[in-house]
Amino acid sequence: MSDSQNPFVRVQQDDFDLTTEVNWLRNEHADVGAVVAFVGTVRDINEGDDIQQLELEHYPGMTEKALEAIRQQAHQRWSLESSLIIHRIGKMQPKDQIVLVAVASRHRENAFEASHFIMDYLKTNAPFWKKEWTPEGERWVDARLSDEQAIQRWLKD
Amino acid sequence: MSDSQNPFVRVQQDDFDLTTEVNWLRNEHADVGAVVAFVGTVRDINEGDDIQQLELEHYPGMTEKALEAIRQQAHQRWSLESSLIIHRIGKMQPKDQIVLVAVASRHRENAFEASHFIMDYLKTNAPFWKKEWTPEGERWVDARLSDEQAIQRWLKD
Amino acid sequence: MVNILYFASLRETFGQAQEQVPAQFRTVGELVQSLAERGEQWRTHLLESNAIQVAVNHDIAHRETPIKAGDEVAFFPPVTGG
Amino acid sequence: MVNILYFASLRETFGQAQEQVPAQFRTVGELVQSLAERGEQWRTHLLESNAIQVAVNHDIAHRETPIKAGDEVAFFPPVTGG
Repeated sequence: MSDSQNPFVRVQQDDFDLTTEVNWLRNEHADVGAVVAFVGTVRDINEGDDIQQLELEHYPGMTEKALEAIRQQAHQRWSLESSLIIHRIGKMQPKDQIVLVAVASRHRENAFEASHFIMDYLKTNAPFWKKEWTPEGERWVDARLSDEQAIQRWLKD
Repeated sequence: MSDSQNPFVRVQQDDFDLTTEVNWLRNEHADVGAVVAFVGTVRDINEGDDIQQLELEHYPGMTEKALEAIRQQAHQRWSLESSLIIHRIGKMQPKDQIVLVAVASRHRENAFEASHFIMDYLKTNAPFWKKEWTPEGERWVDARLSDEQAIQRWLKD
Repeated sequence: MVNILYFASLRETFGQAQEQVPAQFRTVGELVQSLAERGEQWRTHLLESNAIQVAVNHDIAHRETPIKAGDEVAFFPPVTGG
Repeated sequence: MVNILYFASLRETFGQAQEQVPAQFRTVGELVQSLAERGEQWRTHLLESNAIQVAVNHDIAHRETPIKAGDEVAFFPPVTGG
């Protein structure tokens, strides 16, 4: 299966609609009682500076593969009915949606844990790079130590 | 403020639209980078029996007060931009949406934790009661021990 | 008077959602004791049940919680929303 | 030949997104050593940087990872998506 045929992992310029995606995801399986959806959005301030624009770059092929690997890890670790990752690329403005991670399961605990896990790993393991425009010019966003630390909690259990 | 005027806590018969509510919530504040939305839905099987219909009853006045108290606890415990609880009452069919808990924050960790916390407390502290219809007749749903246990983790920290 | 509300399975068991009783009880416990004297069903579900919850004026209460005229006292089984 | 890709800040620093080099290196380490000889910028950002990441054929790699003709080797800074 080529990455472009995987409807559960999508890297795209287009925006997404939360209702549409969550309904699609939970209708994939009958026995869903819980859906947790994470939406990451463009903040209008970062590191104290006004953000005018954001640009997301990725590594076609490897990015989709990395996202699918993270998703598979989540399905091995928790009992899930279905899950979905959509990540946008290209230029975005403050308040725009960047990423959606949605997980459907029978009971809420698994959906909360798995969606959190997927986001934490996406932040450190999926090849995306952010550039932001401030009044002082453009700059590449630095990786955050807190993102590196966030995945530590998943290694303990 | 009367409960009916609190837009962040709604007990209603009507269904809700995820996109509409999440967009409303995150536009309440400029500096949102993360939204976690939990949607609870009617499962078509419970305790091994087919579920044909579900009915949700509440205690008008006390329910809204309990939900707002849970929401306030979450805001005291985590740095959040805004949060929202919508819980439906009345009759519902399998796959229908029952409850929405959405939390908007600057960074994802707080949104994940707070939405999970609100759902765990809603399950044990908010006066709602479920009746379900199976081929064998109607029955009140029993409280789950696992829901009682779920709130224990929030008492440790 | 004290306004009493019954919810969910309790409402069906007792066949009523609401009633008013004279405000002659100092605590929830005294009120429950009096209601339990109505018969088997009342004693079993209100007095002898460990699971039943009580609220006075929308706040979770217990047997020692005082009640006075005009209060709203609600009895209900463990909650199962969400 | 080996296909090399540069992403994000590395692409801008080196002024190129992609290039092909002869498949004469046994490992990622040998390739990096050769690229570093191009000058200051290359040495600093590829050889002396602790943060730089390497992937061979879409899998995260390290200095000892073998490379062969037809492989795709990508260099990029720490990821910052989501």
